[in-house]
Amino acid sequence: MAKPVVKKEYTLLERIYLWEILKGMKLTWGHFWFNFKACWRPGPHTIPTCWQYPEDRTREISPVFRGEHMLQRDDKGREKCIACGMCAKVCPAKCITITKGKRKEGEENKYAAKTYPASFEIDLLRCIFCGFCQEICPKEAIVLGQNFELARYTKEECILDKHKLLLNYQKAKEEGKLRPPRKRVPVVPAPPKPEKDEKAEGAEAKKSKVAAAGKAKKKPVAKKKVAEKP
Amino acid sequence: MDLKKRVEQCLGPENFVVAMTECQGDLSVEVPKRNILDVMHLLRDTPDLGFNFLSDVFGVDNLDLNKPKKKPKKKEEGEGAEVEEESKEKGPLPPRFEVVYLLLCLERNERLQVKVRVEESDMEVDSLYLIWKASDWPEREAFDMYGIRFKGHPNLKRLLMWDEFSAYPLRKDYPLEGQGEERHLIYDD
Amino acid sequence: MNQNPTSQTSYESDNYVTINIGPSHPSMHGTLRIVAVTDGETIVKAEPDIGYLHRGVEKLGENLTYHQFIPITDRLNYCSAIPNNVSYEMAVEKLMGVEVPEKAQLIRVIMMELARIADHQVCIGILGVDLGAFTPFFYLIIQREEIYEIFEWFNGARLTNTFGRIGGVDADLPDDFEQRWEELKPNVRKANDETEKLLTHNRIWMDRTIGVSTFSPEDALNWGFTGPCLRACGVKRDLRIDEPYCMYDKFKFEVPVGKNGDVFDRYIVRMIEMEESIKIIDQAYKLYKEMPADAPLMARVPKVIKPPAGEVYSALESPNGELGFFVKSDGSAKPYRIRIRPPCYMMFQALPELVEGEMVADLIACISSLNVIAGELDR
Amino acid sequence: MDDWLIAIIKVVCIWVWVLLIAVVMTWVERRGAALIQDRPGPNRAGPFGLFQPLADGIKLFTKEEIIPTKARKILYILGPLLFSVPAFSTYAVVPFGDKIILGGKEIILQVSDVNIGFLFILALGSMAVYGVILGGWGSSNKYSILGGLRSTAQMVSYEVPLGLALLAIVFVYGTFSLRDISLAQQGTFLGFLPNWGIFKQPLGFILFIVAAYAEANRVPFDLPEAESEIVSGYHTEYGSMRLGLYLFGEYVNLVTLSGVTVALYFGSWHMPYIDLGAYLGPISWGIVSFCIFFLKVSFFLWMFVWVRWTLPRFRYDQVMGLGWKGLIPLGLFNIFITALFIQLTV
Repeated sequence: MAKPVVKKEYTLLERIYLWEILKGMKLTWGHFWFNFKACWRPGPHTIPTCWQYPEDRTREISPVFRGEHMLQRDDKGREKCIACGMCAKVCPAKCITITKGKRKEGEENKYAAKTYPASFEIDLLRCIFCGFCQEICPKEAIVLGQNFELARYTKEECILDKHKLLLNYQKAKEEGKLRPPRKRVPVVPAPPKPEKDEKAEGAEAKKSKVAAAGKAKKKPVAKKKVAEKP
Repeated sequence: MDLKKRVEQCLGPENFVVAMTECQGDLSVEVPKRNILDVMHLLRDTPDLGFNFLSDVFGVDNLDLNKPKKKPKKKEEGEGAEVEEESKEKGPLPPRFEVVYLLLCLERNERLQVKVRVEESDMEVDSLYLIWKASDWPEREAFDMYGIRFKGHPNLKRLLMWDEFSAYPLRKDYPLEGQGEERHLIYDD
Repeated sequence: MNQNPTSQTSYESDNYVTINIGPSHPSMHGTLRIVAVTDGETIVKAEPDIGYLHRGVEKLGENLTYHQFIPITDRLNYCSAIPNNVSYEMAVEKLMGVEVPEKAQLIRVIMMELARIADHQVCIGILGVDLGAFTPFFYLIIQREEIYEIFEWFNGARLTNTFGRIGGVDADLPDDFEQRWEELKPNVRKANDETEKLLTHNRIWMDRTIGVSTFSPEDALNWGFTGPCLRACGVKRDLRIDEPYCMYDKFKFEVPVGKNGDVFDRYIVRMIEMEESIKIIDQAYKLYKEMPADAPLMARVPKVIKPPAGEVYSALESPNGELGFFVKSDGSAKPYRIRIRPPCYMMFQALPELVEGEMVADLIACISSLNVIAGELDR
Repeated sequence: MDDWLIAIIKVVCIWVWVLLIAVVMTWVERRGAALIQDRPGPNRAGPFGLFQPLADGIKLFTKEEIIPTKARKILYILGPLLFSVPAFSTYAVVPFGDKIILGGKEIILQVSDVNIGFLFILALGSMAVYGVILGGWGSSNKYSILGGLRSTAQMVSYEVPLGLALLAIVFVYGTFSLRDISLAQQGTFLGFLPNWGIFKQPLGFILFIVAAYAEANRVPFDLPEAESEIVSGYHTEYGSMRLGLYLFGEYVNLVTLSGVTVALYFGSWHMPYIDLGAYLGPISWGIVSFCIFFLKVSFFLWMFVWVRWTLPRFRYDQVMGLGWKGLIPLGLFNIFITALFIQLTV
């Protein structure tokens, strides 16, 4: 296969190496001098482009950052999670395992709904932090926090059980790094339905999967069937 | 003149067209396996078609596409039943494997899918390496993943898996977790 | 990947040395392996050997629902994850016949062009590092961090950003996007200028890249080249112009075309494309601001996505070339077959023709100019 | 204090001094590179990372000595020795100051004022090539062999322009001894120019600098250890202190070549226009000349770092092409011009 031969034509300045080399060195000297002056200033974050991470944690993390999970409580201190298992079903990495528990009489102030998760485990080694669980949760119970320091010594520590998740929420609440409530994503309005056929009228799915809360009454029938599947 | 008519006009006379389906704007032509090379030459050389760019070649395994669903749900009880009768009279199931070629005409920016059905018994298809060199690796990958052999391919070896790998992973009957094949490296010292 | 792939050929004569530029090599992008038979410094035969990062993405696709496959597409071309997500989502939307609202398309365009700039920055930075020029890499990578911050403030992840949903986008642009973008734009241009000053007219760089692994347009088309490497060979082909998607026909931008398809032209084409991407983002953001604040971002999509039975191929212009998704569905909630058409897969198969007869140093330069990414290559 | 004692003290002092510069040079290189690339560089070990070379040294000492099974044991061990011993000993002829009178005895700030001066340096320079080729071949790894071959060809073919540039210096100064050349660079010539070698031999200076970069395997000539191509060339298989010897040898080479450049071309211890020797007493002039010489050497050491982080790397055949087709003709032309010039003016 005849390779097209390329004729290299250089200007005189390019042919002698020195001119371009000196221009390049002028540029690197500019950087060097700027940083040389910068690194005499006191304090860790002197060179603007480089954060000395462990000492200087002043970098602002975005409120919607997808970090370590947490189980939220409502304002009356009751656990929001109703163990519906939606997050376990939607998780691509299948790293959430929940066992359901019925709320007894005396525990009204502990759990928000009739059912609550007896055990709620997230395997951080499998989790890919895609945020689907927090997006699909009807009660906005599970939420990804801003903590990204997830290194642990043993595998067992990487399994977040319910206690740790609630602890994370506690810590985030104190540090005030709570995730803002989920903004409702505007959806294309429902097309005007000239004729009333049975399927469209029943499944008036007003919103997409994001806001499951506002579903019409008929919908829970289908949902219960979905939840049963492991 | 819309693409469907032009393709029919070009491939129709030598009855190369087995089936022509249209899905969401993508035209797909099914072609008998034995004259895939002539079809490709025709599609590339006829002036008003001019598909001179092979975008991709890959295999598809239609193992249980034609069989009815195994667990008909309560609500669709009625439909499940009809599907069973319907597939009975259709006679033997169509061939299991499929090789799909994606062609592209650079000037008119039109895309065409050419499909070839391959039975499990005779997994041999002519290789397009002589027409487009772009089919070198995709065909090797189709062989690696499905076991479809390509006659005339210069270097038909496994592409992604290691050479001693015995099974064909992308087939539908190959479990997702794999069958536990290990690779034994042989050090020659 | 057998043990000695060149044993049966005639390269056994004693003055040839078989060098195994193996999967873990300082200048291999990800896990690529090249078995090069060299006569001294010149390469007699170079056989690429891939599959070290094969995770069976397509098999995984057949066992996950449509919605669950989105995070998997992040992991294909991990230098710029957003075009992968959008390409997959467009394929499923085409299959379901869903029309994405305009505002979501604009957000997709903005984010894709930002990802394009980030990808080109990595490619050019690494090309510089492979040819010994270590410094431009840092100037470019610092700007890439700023782009990743925009992604982080958009939906929370920097690299694997699981961008958008089937039918639209899951979040609006961060409210301080304008201020971040106005800060970022001059810095990106400054970093590009500095790289140009350090490299483009430097005779050492020109000697190393001009005329190295040249490729003629006919061969490039024959081998299935797309993207910057095809444009470097002189073929004006850009899916954003030829098959406009996501309102690309509303933006004015040029497509840079090279002359003789060598490493230098690929480098120059990528540098100009970064400049064009900045223009596109400006125009897209202007259109975005004219939209009402509560304009819809998501199309009307059922909760569990079950597209009608059928098969569809949709491609878009990813930073490396034409990235296409072929999605075949049998009506159930799980895709029946997903085939990913990665751009660098086609280019890497042409490596023997690109590099034979050249030197080992040119092999390294050629590979980093093709921007072969193992995640996208092996799927 | 008789002579041999002074000689021993001088040898020990200069050896420790060169090692100290080489150690600090590793820090300067890492810190300089960092500041050029908009990052702070090593700042964890000690203030501004000053103990980083100490940390590297300890690391190199305490690492386990691994000899690969297939390596040819004798060559593998001999390689780093043959590379670092010439590197350490070439500084013997390079001056580091004028002279100092201590307790009535005049001591020349130079280990040994050999009158064949830089012929000695050229000879030892080519000795270092053996270290590289043995190291590359000894560790019997394809990349190392490639690296060893490349560096041999490069070093040999760049000895020639180095020699030609130095030959032109001999024409101008008439002597090989570095001390005499340094003394001759006093005063001014053509009225305003200081009497330095660079103004007498501008083309020779450029030739010398380029060839020096090639000798020291520094970018843009760092083919033998091009990490991206052949995984750091000849010292791929080396581990702890052997690798240390190679790296140290490299940095000591830098110091030596900078010393020679300053001694021949930059008026080693003379200030451009003012002759400080007349004003200062013997002891203080010794120290001042030492400091001036050191400042000039450090400028050239910084030049090595500065150039390294600006330029890309040559390809192998381009290095050879530049050496044989570029520098050697220029060297001959330079000698011709110098000879013509001397013939006309004398």
